[in-house]
Amino acid sequence: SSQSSGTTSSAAATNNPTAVVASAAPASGAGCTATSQGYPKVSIKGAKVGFSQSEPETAAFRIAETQSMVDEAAKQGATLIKTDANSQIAKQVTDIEGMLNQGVQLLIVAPLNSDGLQPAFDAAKAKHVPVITVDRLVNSTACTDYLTFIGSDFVSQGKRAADSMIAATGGTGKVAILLGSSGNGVTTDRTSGFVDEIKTAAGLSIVAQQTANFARTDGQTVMASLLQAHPDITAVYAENDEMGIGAVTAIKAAGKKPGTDIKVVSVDGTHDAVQLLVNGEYNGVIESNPRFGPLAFKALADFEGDTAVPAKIVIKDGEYTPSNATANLANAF
Amino acid sequence: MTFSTDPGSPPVLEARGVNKEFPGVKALDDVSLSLHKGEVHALVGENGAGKSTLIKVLTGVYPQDAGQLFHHQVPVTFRSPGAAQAAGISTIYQEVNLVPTQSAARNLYLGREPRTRLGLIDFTAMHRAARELLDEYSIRADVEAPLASLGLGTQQMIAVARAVAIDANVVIMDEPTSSLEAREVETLFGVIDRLRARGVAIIYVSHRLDELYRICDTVTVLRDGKLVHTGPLAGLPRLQLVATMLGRELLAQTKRHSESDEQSEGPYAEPVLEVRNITRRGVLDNISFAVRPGEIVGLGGLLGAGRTETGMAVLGAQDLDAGTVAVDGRVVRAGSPSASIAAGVALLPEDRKLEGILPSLSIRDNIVLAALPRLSRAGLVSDRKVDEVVATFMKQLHIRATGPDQKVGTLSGGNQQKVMLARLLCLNPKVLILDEPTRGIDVGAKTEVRVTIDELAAAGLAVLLISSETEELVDGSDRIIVLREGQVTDVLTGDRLSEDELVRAIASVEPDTSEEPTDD
Amino acid sequence: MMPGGDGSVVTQEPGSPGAHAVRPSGRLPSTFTRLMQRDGVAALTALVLLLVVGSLLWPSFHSLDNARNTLLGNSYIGIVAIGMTLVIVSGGIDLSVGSVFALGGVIGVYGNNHGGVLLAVAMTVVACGAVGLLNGVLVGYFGLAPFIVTLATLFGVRGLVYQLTNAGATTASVPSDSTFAYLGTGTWFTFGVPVFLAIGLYAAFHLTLGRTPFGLAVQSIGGSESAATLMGLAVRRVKVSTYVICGALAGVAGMLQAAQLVSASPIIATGYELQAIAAVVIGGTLLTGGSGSLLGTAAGVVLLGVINSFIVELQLDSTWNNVVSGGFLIVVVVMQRLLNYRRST
Amino acid sequence: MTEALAVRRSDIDRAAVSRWTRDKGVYVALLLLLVYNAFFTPRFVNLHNLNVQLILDTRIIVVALGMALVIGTEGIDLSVGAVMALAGGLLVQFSGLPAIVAIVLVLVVGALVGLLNGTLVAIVGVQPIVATLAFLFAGRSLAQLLLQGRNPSIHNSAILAVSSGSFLGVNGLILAALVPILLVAFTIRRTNFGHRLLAVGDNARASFLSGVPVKGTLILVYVISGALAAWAGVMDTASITSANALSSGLNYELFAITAVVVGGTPLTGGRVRIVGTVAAAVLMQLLRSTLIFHSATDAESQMVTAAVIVGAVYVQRVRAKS
Ligand SMILES: Nc1ncnc2c1ncn2[C@@H]1O[C@H](COP(=O)(O)OP(=O)(O)OP(=O)(O)O)[C@@H](O)[C@H]1O
Ligand SMILES: Nc1ncnc2c1ncn2[C@@H]1O[C@H](COP(=O)(O)OP(=O)(O)OP(=O)(O)O)[C@@H](O)[C@H]1O
Ligand SMILES: [Mg+2]
Ligand SMILES: [Mg+2]
Repeated sequence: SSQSSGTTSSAAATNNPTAVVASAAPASGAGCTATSQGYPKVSIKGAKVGFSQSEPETAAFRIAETQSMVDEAAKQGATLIKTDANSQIAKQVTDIEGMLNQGVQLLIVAPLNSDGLQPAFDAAKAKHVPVITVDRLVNSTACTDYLTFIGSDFVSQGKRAADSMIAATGGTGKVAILLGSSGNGVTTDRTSGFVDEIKTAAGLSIVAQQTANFARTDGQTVMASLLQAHPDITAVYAENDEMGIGAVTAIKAAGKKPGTDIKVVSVDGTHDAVQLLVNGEYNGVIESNPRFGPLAFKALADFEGDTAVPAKIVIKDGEYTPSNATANLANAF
Repeated sequence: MTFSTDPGSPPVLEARGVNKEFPGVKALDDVSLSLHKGEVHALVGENGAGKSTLIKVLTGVYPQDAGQLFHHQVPVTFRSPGAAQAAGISTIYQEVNLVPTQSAARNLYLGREPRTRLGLIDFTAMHRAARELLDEYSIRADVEAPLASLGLGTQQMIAVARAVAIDANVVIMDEPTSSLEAREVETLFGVIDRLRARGVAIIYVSHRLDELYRICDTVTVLRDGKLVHTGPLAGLPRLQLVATMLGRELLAQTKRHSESDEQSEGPYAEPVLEVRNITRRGVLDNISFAVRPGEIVGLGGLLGAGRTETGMAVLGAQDLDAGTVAVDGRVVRAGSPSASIAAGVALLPEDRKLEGILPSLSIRDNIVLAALPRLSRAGLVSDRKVDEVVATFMKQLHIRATGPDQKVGTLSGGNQQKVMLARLLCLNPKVLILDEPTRGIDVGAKTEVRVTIDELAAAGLAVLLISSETEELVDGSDRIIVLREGQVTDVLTGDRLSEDELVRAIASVEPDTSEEPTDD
Repeated sequence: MMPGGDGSVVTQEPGSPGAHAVRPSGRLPSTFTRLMQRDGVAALTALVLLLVVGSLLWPSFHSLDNARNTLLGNSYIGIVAIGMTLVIVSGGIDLSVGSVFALGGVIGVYGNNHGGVLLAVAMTVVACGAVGLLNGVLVGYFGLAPFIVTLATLFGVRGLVYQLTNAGATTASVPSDSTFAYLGTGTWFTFGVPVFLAIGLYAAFHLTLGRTPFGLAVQSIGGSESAATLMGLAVRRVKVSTYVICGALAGVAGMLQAAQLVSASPIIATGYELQAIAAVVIGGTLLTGGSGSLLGTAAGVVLLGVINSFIVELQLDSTWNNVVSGGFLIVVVVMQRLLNYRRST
Repeated sequence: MTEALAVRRSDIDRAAVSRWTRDKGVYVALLLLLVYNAFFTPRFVNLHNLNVQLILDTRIIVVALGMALVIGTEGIDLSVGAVMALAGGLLVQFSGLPAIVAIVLVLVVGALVGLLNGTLVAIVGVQPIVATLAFLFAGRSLAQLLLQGRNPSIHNSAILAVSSGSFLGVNGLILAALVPILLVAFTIRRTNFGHRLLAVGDNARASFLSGVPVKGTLILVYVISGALAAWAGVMDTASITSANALSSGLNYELFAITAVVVGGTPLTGGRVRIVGTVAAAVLMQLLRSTLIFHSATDAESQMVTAAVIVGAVYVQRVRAKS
């Protein structure tokens, strides 16, 4: 299962990896409000809010995501009901319908897949409950099927990782990619973004791509074999921090210096990875900001308060570089 | 009582020049056999001679390596037992061959179930038919109960009923009587007579010579996979038949009590085994007896009388509701065979396949299993001692095998039994419990086993002998305890130690009841 | 087990000749024990108990909505468990169902988009039945152990699914107003179509297992394969059939799920094999084969689903779901063992 | 009665050949793979790479050893992967304690899980696959609850030495696997317990009647399997320098079963092949890395792996009717 997912602003890398700001840039079409949809008005304070998590809360990303929901709900005085689909899409549908049965008035959903939640959305619509989706865009219609989406595509994360890689390597070298789990959309997007962008640096070539299942052990074992198969590897792009950290142990075991002999860049922004960056054994971490809570509740408040809600809300996240890592270590999740 | 068969008529089933080998063993070597309408054909030979293998080749279980089968003079190849059955060859294999988890009725009609108009199985009709069929053969069993809950003998009779109920022109029976008692054997013989009258050809395998002479017309003798004799049975002297089977003369055999009466009554010998009031609800009811060193005590009774259960209780293989078992005056903990074995008890189980052998382990591992604690030090096994012990017993008991590494599962039944005996003997036991020790083993091996038992007793072992063969029990015991429904109903000693007395004691409690036991 | 095969003891007429096979009455289990031993009754009882407790505790628990959701959400694994029951009763096991489930979704969506719903069903049944055929032939004709054969296809078929979807890069979806989607998203009497399909399949296979010669053969082979062979049953063909049915049903379940989700996902249904096995076992079918009950399996599937509802109602971290399911599995199998009067070892 | 059986020479040869392929199949496959790599895979067959591959394989080998013993009793242990994850989680919990104490405590917990499994199997009479399935569900979740979603790093140098240390030039992980290999092989070959384990696997009822403490033997086997799995968890944690409830030991039960079966131990019990198991584990790892060297996709790897498993098991199959 994916250990990581997230959103970035459509903007390029910023120097401040911490800011979580809604850029309520009006996107496609007119805004969406409770009145325009004919939904009953609900005051957030005292409301029953449901949050459907998609994956087990063992990845730091998911914990930070859920925690930000819990914190924000407490701040707004709402009652939060959580479920976790344990990486099963069918369970997520059941979870959401179950929460609707329990009488939640507002819903926040972290979809497991881009497809498949339509039945849950329909159920919510039937009960006039607005749904906000976070971190993964679904193939349904904003405003009608769900209220809004907070996040962006993973392709740009891959792109930014490539930019970071180009900066770290000076644009020359041989790159290995540690892929996430097969069949996972995040893997596909983070790969295609990286591969496209890396073409802009003529001196960088991709010599190997292997699945390491978003897991640290696999990152280590696969990297160990890759180092044997391609002794000339000078850089690694890991599609999440866990695999990157695994690769670092393999690089060290092979007698090379991570961060110097072999450059390492990954996506996520976990504490462990940023710490390695601080230690000089890592070269870049693209943040995947999990703190959707404030944005999600603000969007709900806007909707109920008849302020137009755009179809897509962008969360600002950033990038840890060797130069800003020490200062921003506390922000890593 | 030979029926007129017609040897001149074309054979119903014929095998010509059949060869069959297993890794390391040539089980059949150029064997031919022809079977005629209305004939009961005995197939005999020592354990491992190849009888069962021939039957399996005849019925499509194994393909032959060479040779040809003919059915009604047409060359045939049966690809599976199903194909042979479809051609009218019905077989009772040596292993009880029914599905233990299914009911008797389902076993009887498996593969030819009565159907309702919708094409579903008509269980009502099936149960009715099954009850009628079992009544016909005087088999008392609940047709809807899982087969495993019935006694071995009943299961065997159900297998017979199934085989016979199939409209067959050939019926093959591989040791059908080994787990039957006298009354059931009679029922079976009645069935065979009826089949013969209908012109069905029968192959009959048994190690019990009496039976052969009673019902068979022809005999074929196999030895080491080769055909050594075939011809009419009537007129062939018993001793000569045995000699043909074994390729040598039979050991002389003695009647035990006729000569050992006095010494076994020795006043000084303290009982080594004392069983006091053992009770297991619904199975054993307050059973007490004692066995002295050198004494062989027989346990007689009908199927399900509780003989096996008594043996198991003495071994400590099950918990008791009351009573104790003491060896050498010391009470042994119930429910732990290892404690009993350490105290000197050893048991030869009744069901060799399920409770005895370790089929995929070697002869060596099988023999030393129980004696491991004494062949090892600090939990480490001594290979030298093991090899010594194994070599000794393989020689002493004439175990026929390619070597101590042969898997026991590939041995013939008789040799498996000897391996079991070796396992017990290398324990150096004080008390030996033998549950049907000669079931399914050939005449040669049988006498050997009986002689061995006598020798062991003479060496001072206390032996508890359980057997369904009255002759074996009477000839081999100093005293016979008769059980019925878990109770001791009689003890035969001295003059009363005869087959007649034993049969009478087993069949009924009150001397006047003719043949119907008052059960419930 | 099926009607008539429940091990009840019929009273025998006393005194007829040969009356030695009478079982000592002291060993007879009580009526209660015997009832609970009847396959599936224990699971059904536990299910009813949980439902009653849940309904008493939470008003939303016994709502129609909850029933709708639980049944729909578990109808897919339910269909998988049908095939698993057949395979287990025949003495085998099929670990590949999760991967075949994913394959069914991918093939079904492809079939629908290249010719419509009928082609989708046909292709799914054929392709997933073919995986079952491969399993069955390796087990039945080559004598390989079912566990290891289906473990290999668990890996292999998942690889095939990745290959077909270009490791998830090519995702296929179907229009949500198509007939195909209706199979997954449509409702009859407010209940989802897959629920009725699952119930129909359960009824059909309940009859197949209990009332047809094929079903009896499946049970007998599980009870004793060698005896079944010697009795002339077409053992290998029956075994192959059970794996083919199991594969086809897993594929159909995957196809229905894809219909509900209006798209196919290559990563779906990992671990379904263990869930299905757990449901079958909780339903009272022994893994040693020989007998089993589809009613029990159905109860087992719903039971695991209801446990999930409990966790939701209790507001426990979903991580507890697995802990509770695992604990529950132990409780159920221990109960089954304790109720089983026949001695072990 | 003791005269030699009539056996022709060619019969022995044919039987011997089929037995040989059955017994030596894994080694032949391993050799074939090495020969293939020697010719077609640059940089593969050299001491350095083989050493790396061996190190990567040690965790599975340790788990597979315990699994082999369990399978020898006609059982199966699905809980090993979950035990590995739990071991990692616990090791972090015990990080305040001296390394040795922490490791021993972790092994004890692994053994306790084995005790639970063994008790369910031996005393209650639950089928092994179901008894251990329960902990497969529950164990990883317990580890998740324990770690609360963190993947804490291990800094204790004594624990890390299990992986990064070396003795006489041999890598720590290799030693960490070698010791259990030798112990288990010795147990099977020379001890009472080893003989009894096989006897129980072949026919438990017969063993019971022959005085074998069947229940104790079974329980001990699961305890050993649990402890070995916990040890593999320690090795994994030391190797990746952190605990991870979600991915540590994931699917290791399946990998271990594969290694045991491909190594020639039948699932029907009564036979255990330790060297074969180790060889098979190495074979599967070399296969995986060969595929990596040839840049195979995940899809291709999985399909090739499936084919190799079936092929290996087919070569070693015992004839269905014997
Ligand atoms: N499946 C097998 N694999 C290997 N060897 C076998 C197999 N079946 C039988 N044998 C061997 O073939 C020979 C003949 O065995 P078979 O079972 O036919 O003997 P039998 O005459 O029926 O003996 P018994 O009277 O003990 O039943 C024996 O040496 C036996 O060990
Ligand atoms: N017809 C039967 N139906 C059910 N149970 C039976 C039947 N016959 C025996 N049993 C049970 O099987 C066990 C067998 O009894 P036991 O074996 O001690 O009798 P036995 O005298 O040794 O007869 P056998 O010759 O069958 O060994 C007993 O527990 C008995 O309750
Ligand atoms: Mg025979
Ligand atoms: Mg008996």
